[in-house]
Amino acid sequence: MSWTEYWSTSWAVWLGAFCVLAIYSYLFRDNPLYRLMMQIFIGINVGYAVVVQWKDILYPLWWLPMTDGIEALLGRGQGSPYGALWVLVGCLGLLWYFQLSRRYLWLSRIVIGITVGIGAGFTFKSLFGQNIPQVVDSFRPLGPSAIAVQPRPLFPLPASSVPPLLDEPLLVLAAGRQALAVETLEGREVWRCPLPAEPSARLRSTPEGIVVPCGDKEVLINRDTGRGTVRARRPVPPTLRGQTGLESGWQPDGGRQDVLVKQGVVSPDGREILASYRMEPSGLAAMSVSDVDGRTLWPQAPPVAGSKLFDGSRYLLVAGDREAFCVDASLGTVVSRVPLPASPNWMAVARMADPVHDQATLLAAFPSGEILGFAAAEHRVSRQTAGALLWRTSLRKPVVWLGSSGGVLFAVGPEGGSALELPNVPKALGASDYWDNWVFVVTLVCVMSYFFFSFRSEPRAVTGVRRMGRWLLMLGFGAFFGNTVMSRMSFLLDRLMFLVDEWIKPFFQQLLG
Amino acid sequence: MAARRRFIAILTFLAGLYFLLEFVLPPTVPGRTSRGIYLSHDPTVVRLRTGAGDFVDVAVRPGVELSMMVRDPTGKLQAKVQRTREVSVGETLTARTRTFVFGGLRNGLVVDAEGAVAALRPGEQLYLDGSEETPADLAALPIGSKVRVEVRSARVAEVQWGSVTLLQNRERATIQLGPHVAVLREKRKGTPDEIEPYEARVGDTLAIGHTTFLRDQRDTAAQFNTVLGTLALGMGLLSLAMVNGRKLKRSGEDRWVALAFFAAVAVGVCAGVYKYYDPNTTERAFSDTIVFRLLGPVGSTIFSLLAFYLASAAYRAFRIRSAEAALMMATALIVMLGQTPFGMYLTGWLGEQLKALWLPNVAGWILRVPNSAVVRGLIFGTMLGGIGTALRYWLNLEKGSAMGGGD
Amino acid sequence: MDNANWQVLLLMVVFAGLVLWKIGSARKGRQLYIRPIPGLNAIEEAVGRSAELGGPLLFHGGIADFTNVQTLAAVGILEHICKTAAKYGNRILVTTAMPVMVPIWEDVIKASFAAAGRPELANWSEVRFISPAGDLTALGTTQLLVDEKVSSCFLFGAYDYTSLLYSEGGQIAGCMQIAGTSDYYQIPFFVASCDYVVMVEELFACSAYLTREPTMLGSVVGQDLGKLFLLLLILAGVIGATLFGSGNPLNVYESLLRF
Amino acid sequence: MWGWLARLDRVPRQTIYLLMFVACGLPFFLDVRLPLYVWPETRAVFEVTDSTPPNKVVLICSNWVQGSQGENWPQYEALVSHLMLRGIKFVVIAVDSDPLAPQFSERINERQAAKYGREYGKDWVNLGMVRGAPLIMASIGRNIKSVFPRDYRGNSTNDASKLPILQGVTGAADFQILWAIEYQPSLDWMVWLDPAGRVPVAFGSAGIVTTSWYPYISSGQMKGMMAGIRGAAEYESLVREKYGSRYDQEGLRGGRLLVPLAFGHLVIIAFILLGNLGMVAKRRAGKGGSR
Repeated sequence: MSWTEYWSTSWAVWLGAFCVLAIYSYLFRDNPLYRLMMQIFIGINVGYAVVVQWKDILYPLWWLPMTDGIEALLGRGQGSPYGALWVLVGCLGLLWYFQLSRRYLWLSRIVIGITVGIGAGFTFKSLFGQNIPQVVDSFRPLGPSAIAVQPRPLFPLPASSVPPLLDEPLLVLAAGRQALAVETLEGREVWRCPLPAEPSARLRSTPEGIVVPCGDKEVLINRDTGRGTVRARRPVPPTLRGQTGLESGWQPDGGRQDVLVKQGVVSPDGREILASYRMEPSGLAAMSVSDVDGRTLWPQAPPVAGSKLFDGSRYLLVAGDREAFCVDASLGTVVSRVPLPASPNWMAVARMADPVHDQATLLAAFPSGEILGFAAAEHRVSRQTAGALLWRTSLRKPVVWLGSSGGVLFAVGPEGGSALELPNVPKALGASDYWDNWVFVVTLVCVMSYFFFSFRSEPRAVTGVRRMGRWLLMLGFGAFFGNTVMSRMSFLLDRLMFLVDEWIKPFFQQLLG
Repeated sequence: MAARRRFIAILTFLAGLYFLLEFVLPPTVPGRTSRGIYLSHDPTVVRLRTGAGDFVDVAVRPGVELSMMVRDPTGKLQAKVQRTREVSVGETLTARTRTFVFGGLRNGLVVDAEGAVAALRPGEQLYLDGSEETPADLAALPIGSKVRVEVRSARVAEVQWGSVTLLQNRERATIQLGPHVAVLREKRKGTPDEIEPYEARVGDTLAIGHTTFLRDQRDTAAQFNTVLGTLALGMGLLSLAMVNGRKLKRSGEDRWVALAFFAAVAVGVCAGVYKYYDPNTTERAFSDTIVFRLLGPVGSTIFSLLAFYLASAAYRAFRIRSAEAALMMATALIVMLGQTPFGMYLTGWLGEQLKALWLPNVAGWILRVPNSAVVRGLIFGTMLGGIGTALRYWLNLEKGSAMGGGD
Repeated sequence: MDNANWQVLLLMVVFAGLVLWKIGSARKGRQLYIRPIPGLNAIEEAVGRSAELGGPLLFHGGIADFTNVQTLAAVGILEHICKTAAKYGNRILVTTAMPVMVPIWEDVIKASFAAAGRPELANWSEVRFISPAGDLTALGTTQLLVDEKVSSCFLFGAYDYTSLLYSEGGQIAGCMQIAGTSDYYQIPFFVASCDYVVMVEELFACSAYLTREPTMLGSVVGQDLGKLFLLLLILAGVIGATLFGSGNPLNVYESLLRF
Repeated sequence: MWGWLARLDRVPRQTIYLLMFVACGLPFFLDVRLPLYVWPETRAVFEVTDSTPPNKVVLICSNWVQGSQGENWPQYEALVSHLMLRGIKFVVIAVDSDPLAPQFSERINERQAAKYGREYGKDWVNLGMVRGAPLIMASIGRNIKSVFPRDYRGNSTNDASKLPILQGVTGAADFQILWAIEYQPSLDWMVWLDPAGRVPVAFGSAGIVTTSWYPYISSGQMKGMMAGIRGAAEYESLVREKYGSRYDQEGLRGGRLLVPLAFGHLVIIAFILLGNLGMVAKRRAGKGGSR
């Protein structure tokens, strides 16, 4: 490379290196070159910033709306005439400059007052919004709790002798000679519809409406108005949507509980398919229904035993008399296995409303009305192992069906039911966690106590706590300092790297050939 | 004097009041809000007058979108979707009345993919989805493409607001919609969502009421604050000009420095102006050179001075003069050593059983547990201090001499 | 959080109510106590030292504008410094990177010197806008310390990473420095390079301590009560979480505040 | 002896600066590499990234520009060199950042691609920048192609011939991990990108802000992070440990910067200790003198 070529490409590097060294020269001693460079940088920055502030802030946010508004006021253009009000803001802005006048100084205080007021008003929202979650997170348990976590009852639900239909925001139940829809926020009734006979099988949803099977007839109910029409019972096609929302599984032959059809299962090649699952003596078999040849879905049958199949969105639940399994519906792997006191009436998988704590909980309801909650899979946030018992509760009434949405559990039986708020999955804490919590809480209390200013006389203990607080503050400041060093130094290294790699090395290469 | 002071105090109070109310008040006027279970609704119908003088009635349903041309923050005109309640008579709008999949032409009529006739009313035009400006040419339109029907630059002639029927205490009640009447869908947790009436499903719990205007004006309030603050820019410039102008009058080194300053301002202004030129022009290249080769490196270099300052400050300050200082120093040393390979050289021999005592792990624990508790304690203190200070200034309780306190 | 719910509203009413109640009782003449804040007694010393050496004082009110409360707190401190300076006849320089703060600081200086009976000092004090860039302003300010032979330097308000550029620059220039901020990440750097540091919340108690003005005293006492309330709330929450388990609906404190 | 040591009490600051300059500058001319302890946060994210199956992609949100390149550049390059080496497919986006951010990331992508012979559109794609967090994050999790109809080079994201990498990629289920690399990444990623929590989140951030990430790592919301230059160096050493000489570390910044970083730390630590020694010595000397 000739020197001319070298200079034509590297003049900017030399300029940059010169600036860097000029600033570093100040570290050695204050010098005129540094002063001059500093004024130049400040000058360039000011000039640049003025243009940018006009172009990026004042022009689009003030000038354009104002001129558009005036145009609209005069009947031209298509902006909003209210934009002309920005003229007043301009006038208000001019008041700043009365600071230069002795006589009309007070006029500038108008705009200062407004600015101060906005600043103060703004503070409330930002302070509370940022800090309340911090307060809640400080409620740390200092030891294992004596009382187990439980779902909280929200409101009662009417009875349903058959599994109802959860179609947010409605829950449709059927018992005796009527079907009833309640909304899911507070459980208030929306409509009711008479039935020709007792409902005989699970309610289902079709594109035309809600279908309630009643013996050899069925009633088609308009979802929005609650008006029903009686018609002869039709066979259920395998592609039928069982439930909207989380559940999509369907027992095709009504009563049989060892066969389940599920829509939207992800096949190994990534497509969504309709799959049929069947308990066989050899184990659980899964078939793809939509494929013509009815391929088996899984490479091998999972080692599970049981007599009932339930749908658990991504999972498939297999229940036996003493044990239940949670199987990944797409892969056929056993995710968890839980012990049961008896054969369950119904099982489901619930998810929480809070996205951060959205962990799958396996629910099982028993004829006695008892409901158990297990960790369906390993929980990342709460560190619960797969299959751990999380909580238990009892309705003291038989339960025929469970469903959930948004962190609320709906449990329904022939003698009525209940909506329960599901608890967040409790954290599995070890001894070291409790020790950390002790340190945390003590530190927090001490530091907060240090900043009491107005208590004239205080007990010795408080003085001790305060002194402790000051010590802990120093510990914190030390940690800040130590943690900052790396960050700060990396900028120095970045600059040194520039000097070495882009300036010195290429220059010497050029010099020495 | 007292009257002026009171006037300024009232303005201060009002300026803060907006932000406080915006936070505290719910989005609709309490007491004038109806709450109930959604059953059905009667849609809003907007009557538009097109440029050609035709009238088109648009019922607001799914797929219908009303938009208005407004300036975006960069100053360009852009279509902004409007809520139905924001529409007012006399405005100029673009209305998308429906979208469908083009199925072809039959007997000169447009049909959709299902074969139903999707006739165009006067003033309506067909646009290909994705294209912005020109109406689609029906003859050249490929079958199966998604199209939208729009009325452009139409003036709102009349609005029939429609109504919503709710179930309140087991009785049906019809709530009239209107301008500035918001429909909110309640959720189990958190602030209700504002929705268009057609988005409600039977069973949803709705709250319908007049808006408090506050939330709608949030962007304007922020804009007001920004503009007002930026208009003071001139005060800064005057201050700079005065200081450097004074230097200019003096002789010697100062004059040259001041001259260099003014020259640099001129260069900066050019760089700023050229910033908005197209790439690949000489002017833009000049601006980029100034910004990326000069201002950027200088900023990084100033930042990197901190590393040196940090070293000298640490050397001076971290002396074991007291137990407190010793604690601060020890923590800083542990964290610093934990960050570098030396931490393991010093403690690696402790073995796996005492892993918790390895310096990087100790440093991690300090950062995770006690340090985060300290930070939280400080945050809470700051919050209360902030509330007190803000209250004093907002209510003008401050008896200091500034802020209109004295003259 | 978009709009306050009733829990937040209640907390707001409690915190604001305590402050206003105490301000009210202080204005009625009740004597209130505030413990000494170490850094602040040094202000008089710093101003006196500056008067001896004959240079002006420099005040920097932080990097933020009025949407940050720390700037509001800094105003009270500048007033006090002005009044102290009026006694010794010092002039004051203020630097800022915020054009919007130029008229405000000017106003504070003018009003405070006028209130202290030395309006002429305001004329040769000045507010300097240095550059809209924070780092250049920091270097420009330290340059000013040398040029104007400033011997005492006050840094109060909100600070970011530039804090050390100000304080170490002042140290190099040989100034006596008093700093205060509630941006806790910057305090270690101030501790390392300033003579006195007003830490975190002390910044908000400063004006009260300095002026002994009943409104401010009352406000600080009210804040203390609020803090006590918050401390008790947290302790109750900790006890609740320990007894009933974290995340349990029986833990009323937690479920009350979670939204 | 004490008298001489007492001079350490007042070392001129220029001396400290000079030593710092030398300690940080010298290692650039030497080829020193230090073994290092890998923090668990870095190891966790390396393992997740390394085990990306062929049908998934790594999503990188690269929001850094010149301002924080000191730390984010090494991090980004360490990550990208690993992905290119392994042939893991990745998608680079920028959300609410400086408009120049895609330019910075693309420069590095191209350099590393040339090294390992990877191809744009097949092995990686740069989708440019969008604004509108946090809602846009949720949209990215649902369907990334609807948020980015075109890539940074102007190709349609639905065009399978130009961008085959995006063919099977729709939303959260197709991402192995989200890397957010910038000075201070937004916590919103954890909540919004994938509310079901299937996509692990990893941050590459400035060392100073890492203090605030620890609670999220212990709660499991975040898989791990790269903390400053140290994190980048650890990541590089993990790749080297696994792939040995196939990994070309030429031009990578993390391992290279770690050495001067460590020496810089050492200078600060040494001066803190010397200062204390000097103080003690001065006190002793003072006492001796007064007697």
